Amino acid sequence: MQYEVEVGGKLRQVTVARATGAAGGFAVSIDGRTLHVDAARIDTQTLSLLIDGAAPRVPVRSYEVTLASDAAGALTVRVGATPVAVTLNGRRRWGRKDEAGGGGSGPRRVMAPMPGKVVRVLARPGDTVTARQPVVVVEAMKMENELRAGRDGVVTEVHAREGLSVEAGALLVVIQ
Amino acid sequence: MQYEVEVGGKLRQVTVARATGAAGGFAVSIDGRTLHVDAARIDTQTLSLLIDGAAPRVPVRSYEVTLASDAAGALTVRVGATPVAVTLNGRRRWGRKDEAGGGGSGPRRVMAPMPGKVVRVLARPGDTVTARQPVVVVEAMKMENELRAGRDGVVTEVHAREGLSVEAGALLVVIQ
Amino acid sequence: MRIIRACREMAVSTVAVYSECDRAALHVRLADEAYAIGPSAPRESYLNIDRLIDAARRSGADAVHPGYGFLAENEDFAAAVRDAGLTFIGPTPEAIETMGSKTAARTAARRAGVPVVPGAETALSADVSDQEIAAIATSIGYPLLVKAVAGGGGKGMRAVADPSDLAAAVRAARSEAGTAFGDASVYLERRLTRPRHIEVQLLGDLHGTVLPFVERECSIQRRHQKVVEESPSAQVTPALRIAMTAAAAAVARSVGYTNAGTIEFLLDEDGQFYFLEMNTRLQVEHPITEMVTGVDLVRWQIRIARGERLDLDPARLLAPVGHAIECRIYAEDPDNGFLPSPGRITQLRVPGGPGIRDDSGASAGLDVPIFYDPMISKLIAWAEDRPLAIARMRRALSEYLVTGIKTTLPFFSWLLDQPAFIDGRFHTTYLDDELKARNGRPFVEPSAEADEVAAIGAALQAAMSAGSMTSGASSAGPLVARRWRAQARLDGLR
Amino acid sequence: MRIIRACREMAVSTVAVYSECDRAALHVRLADEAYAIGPSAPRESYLNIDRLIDAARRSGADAVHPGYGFLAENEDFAAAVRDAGLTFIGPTPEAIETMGSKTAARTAARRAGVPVVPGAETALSADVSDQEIAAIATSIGYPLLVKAVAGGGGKGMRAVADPSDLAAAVRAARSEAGTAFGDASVYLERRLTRPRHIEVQLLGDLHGTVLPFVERECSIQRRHQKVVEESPSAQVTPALRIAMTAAAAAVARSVGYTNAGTIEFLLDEDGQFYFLEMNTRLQVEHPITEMVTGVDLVRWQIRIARGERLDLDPARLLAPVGHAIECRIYAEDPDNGFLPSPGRITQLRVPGGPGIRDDSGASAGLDVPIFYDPMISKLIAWAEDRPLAIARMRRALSEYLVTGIKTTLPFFSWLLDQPAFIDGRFHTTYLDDELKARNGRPFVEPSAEADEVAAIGAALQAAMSAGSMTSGASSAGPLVARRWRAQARLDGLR
Repeated sequence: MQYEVEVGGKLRQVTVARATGAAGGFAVSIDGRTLHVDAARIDTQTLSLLIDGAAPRVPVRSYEVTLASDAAGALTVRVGATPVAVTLNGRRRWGRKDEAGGGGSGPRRVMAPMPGKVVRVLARPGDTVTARQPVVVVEAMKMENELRAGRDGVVTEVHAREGLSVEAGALLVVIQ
Repeated sequence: MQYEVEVGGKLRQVTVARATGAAGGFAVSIDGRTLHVDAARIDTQTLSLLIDGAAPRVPVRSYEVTLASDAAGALTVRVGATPVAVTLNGRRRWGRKDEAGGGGSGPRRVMAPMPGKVVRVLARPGDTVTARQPVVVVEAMKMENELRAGRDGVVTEVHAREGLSVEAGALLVVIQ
Repeated sequence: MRIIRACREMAVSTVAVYSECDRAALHVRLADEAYAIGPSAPRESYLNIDRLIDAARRSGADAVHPGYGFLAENEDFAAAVRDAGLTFIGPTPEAIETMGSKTAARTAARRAGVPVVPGAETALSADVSDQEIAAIATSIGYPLLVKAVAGGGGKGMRAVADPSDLAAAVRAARSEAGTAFGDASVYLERRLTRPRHIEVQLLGDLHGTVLPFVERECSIQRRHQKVVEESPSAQVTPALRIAMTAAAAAVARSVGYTNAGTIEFLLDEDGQFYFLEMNTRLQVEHPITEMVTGVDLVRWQIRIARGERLDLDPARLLAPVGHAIECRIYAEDPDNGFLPSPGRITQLRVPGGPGIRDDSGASAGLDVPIFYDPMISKLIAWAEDRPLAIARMRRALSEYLVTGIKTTLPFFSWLLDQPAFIDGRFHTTYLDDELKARNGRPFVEPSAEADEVAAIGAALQAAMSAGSMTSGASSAGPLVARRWRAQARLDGLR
Repeated sequence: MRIIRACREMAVSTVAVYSECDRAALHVRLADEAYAIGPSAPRESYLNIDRLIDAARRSGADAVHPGYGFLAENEDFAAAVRDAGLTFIGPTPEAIETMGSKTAARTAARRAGVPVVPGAETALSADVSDQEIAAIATSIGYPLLVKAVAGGGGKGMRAVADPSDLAAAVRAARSEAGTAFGDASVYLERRLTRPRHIEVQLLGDLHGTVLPFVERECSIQRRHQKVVEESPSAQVTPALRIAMTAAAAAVARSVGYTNAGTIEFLLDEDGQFYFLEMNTRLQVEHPITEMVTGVDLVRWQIRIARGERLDLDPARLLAPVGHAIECRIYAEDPDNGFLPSPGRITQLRVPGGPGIRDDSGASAGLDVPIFYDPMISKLIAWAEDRPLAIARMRRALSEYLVTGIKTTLPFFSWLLDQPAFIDGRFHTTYLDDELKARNGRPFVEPSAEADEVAAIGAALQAAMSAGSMTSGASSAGPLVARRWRAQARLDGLR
């Protein structure tokens, strides 16, 4: 099977084929290079990977990877302790483009991460914003929390109003 | 819903009805006595129960119960740290009688708990055996392990042969 | 949890109270009895004295441990417990009242001959005019802090460098203090430059004995909230330790303090220390003191409340064995301005092995509530010295696995690699300055290797799950999640 | 795991080897590199020296840590590692060879002036006749033990009370020793009545320094296998401690011993101690020594192998701080003759909090292999004294949750309540005698309360799951299991 995996802003082509022989053996080619990977399922979210450079003197590296998708459907792959954001657009169109970011550099939607009250709206439709620029301030747990733009772009929708009480996951701002 | 629960050799009648109001609230009657139980699901196997004697000065006891069925289908309910063997024969015939022991006092089948080699067979068809009496000796991990009868009864089948290599779960002896 | 564990070890049976959203919390599941005390909002449950007392009465409890937060420092609650004929496992209402008021506490400290941060001794009630306040401010000198008289934890606090900002800062502090503590009065205090936050743990019994413990270093703070604590402090010399602990004990004795409490000091760059405030309760960071002294503080809280005598060797409490560090792991997204990240913990693997202690209230399948301080774990590492303790904490952080929510674990991995932290060169604003300088730069910047492995892992997970798809699977959620569900049927419950 | 953790803390990268059935074990998942070395059967993997050396060469490793079992005490392996130009993290092949042979070790001990258990100094190779053996036996006196010269852990050992049983016992011991260690030779030893097993941990550097540690009490054994260890021993007086540790160090020095090792003694009822044997490796029970001395033994193994000098304060190693207890948690069914209970761990909740250390190799979703020692965790409790350590261990056991397999947790809960254990009145056969007397009586006898709650829980689980049944669910396994699967789709992966 072939997959398009977006990671670190780059789009990688990954092909996976079961290797003959060992139960968990796969021939994995990524951007042209082919590796032998032994994959053991630890649980529904966790795989243990042994990646063999398949060259003399190249060690067999061991990695534990854990995959989790958050409420918004964004995918995080933990490599050991390091979380890596990933979008998977395989033949069968993995993930939901509009939420998972598609070919862009970050999520288009700014959503309330927790229930709270909108205390300030810092962006108006048509504004040009840059990634990590604060666009809405929501108060929760007596702390004011700045919600930042997930990407560079232009604000197309603003659903937040000052004083508005919002639920977790409520759509506040859309950036194109 | 009504269930017949066999525990500690006794058969208990348990009726469960959703209580109006609180989300996790149930009216549970066991052998005639009715209790108010607040049940919160912790995960697929674990429930947190708050059992209210529903009488003045009777405390609300908190228990964490974990349910697990082993390979043979026998059910174990952990009440806190205490494992309790349980058979559940509800309206829809929970569990498989022949394996779970039905109305008897223990499993009828003596099975190999792990792969190994039969080194001694201590019971012949027709023998009368008492619960916990050794019936087969299996060697595994260089240790000899005695397999005991799960209940009083008469040996009806003996599938174990000395020197025989057996897989985990292999049926060795049946006691009626 | 910490308290239930101590009780179990003493064969004392435990009663928990819970609000709606804490129904599934570990303290409820592992207590012997549990009582609902109302909705999730603190004001209607954990801050509702009547409901708490009712629950205690209903259960026929003998004593009440107030925990770390909520009413732990509320004299009315302590009094209500006492009036209900129960034992309050903590100081007397009188002691809580005196030391709970920052201004009264400062007075007590000065009377005990302990230096306090220069500032106004009188609370500025709502009716004091801006002019009067400005005059007081000038007499103290800038930069200064506007602080709420009640409560703590940085709420109702504002820093003022320029006189023109004073009036606004006071207004802001008053309103914040009003909502947070129901008491809008504030006071002014000189702001020391680059001070360290050093605190001294105390135990006092009912027979007049007060014993201080080796200090805790709590200068690593974000927005005035402690995130990392250590004991001992790399900055405190034996001589300074003797001086600070003696001063702390003197203040506590002067108010007849009993049970567990902590005196907080600011230590300036010249090694001069000033009384800051007292916490009249057990603190979140108490485990590091337990690790380096071997004393079980919660056990002693209970023994003291029973009237037992403190028979600990005072010298031992001031001679730390090795070094301990605590990281407060929060359900926050460090790469998104430390926003709370509530949700359900799908997986939890807690580190173990030598020198590691995890005081966790979380468990897999648990929903992290959004109503309270979203701390999911206190991770403590002990080792023979500070460098080894840091190395051990790094190792433990690398083993810690939490999925389903974002946590501050990556932030701690970053912090423990900072030269300033490793060298012990920091002060109470070090972290805020650093974070500002980073301007939201992510704490984890995956290596090219990690990126490649992640891509391979994602593709393999998809490929391996594909086989086990069934038409019956729910159609909610993105496809990849559905595949894991399908897989769950096969693996999840074997 | 223990070793990987130490390496991580020292920033040493790690290479694991694994046999087929260990593919998913934690040590493989958390190492930096991992190499398959063959099928599950030890003889074809973990006992195959060539494959191990190949893996080490392939990885370009500098050093090899042999772990606790398998080839850890095999001089040929140590030599092969050395010949391959790698560092063996352990003693020299020569020391392993000398102390690995029980008879040679006894000779070494006697030369060092340390009393040994009365017995025959010569190994009885297969060709010695029954008559000769009977003669030797009479000279030693009954009751006696037939012991394999190689290996240990109770394998190839038989007790003989009556001369008429001798020949059979020797045959049995020889065949067992043959299969277990590939060396059928045995020897005879007097069997002391009700002795205690007391052992002394040692570290020796490459510069001639050998340091002994406070003793470990390992008398709680089942079929000659240690199940509970403590340090210090309730039975050992300071004077006896000095004598035993000095004797242990003398034996080690006499054979130029380096790195970590343990000298085992038998302590008879009159307080007389006898050299039993030496373990030329790190032992499973080493953590309790670490807990009461604060020394990281694995770290020192690596430092010693690097040629560093032991710069520890000898006095500190003999002055334990508090008391530590270790329980070896096995995947065995204590209520069914401690039969191995392999299978998949579906849930794992490890205890935490003050004084608790869990050195676990298990994790949820892991299959416990049936080929090796089925130990899933070493649970260690530390506290200020023995009664508190016992109370803390009880608390930890009550928090420990393992589902999917049977474990010895209920057995430990029972043991820690036995008056004989609490009073420290036990010896090496205490446990076997107790178990015999119980004749299979279950360790947990649920109270009427537990029975009732279990019934309610089972009914509620069924009732709550019923709602979420779907026609699409798999038809394998009993219905109740299917319902949980259905539930998994709803809860499992949120």
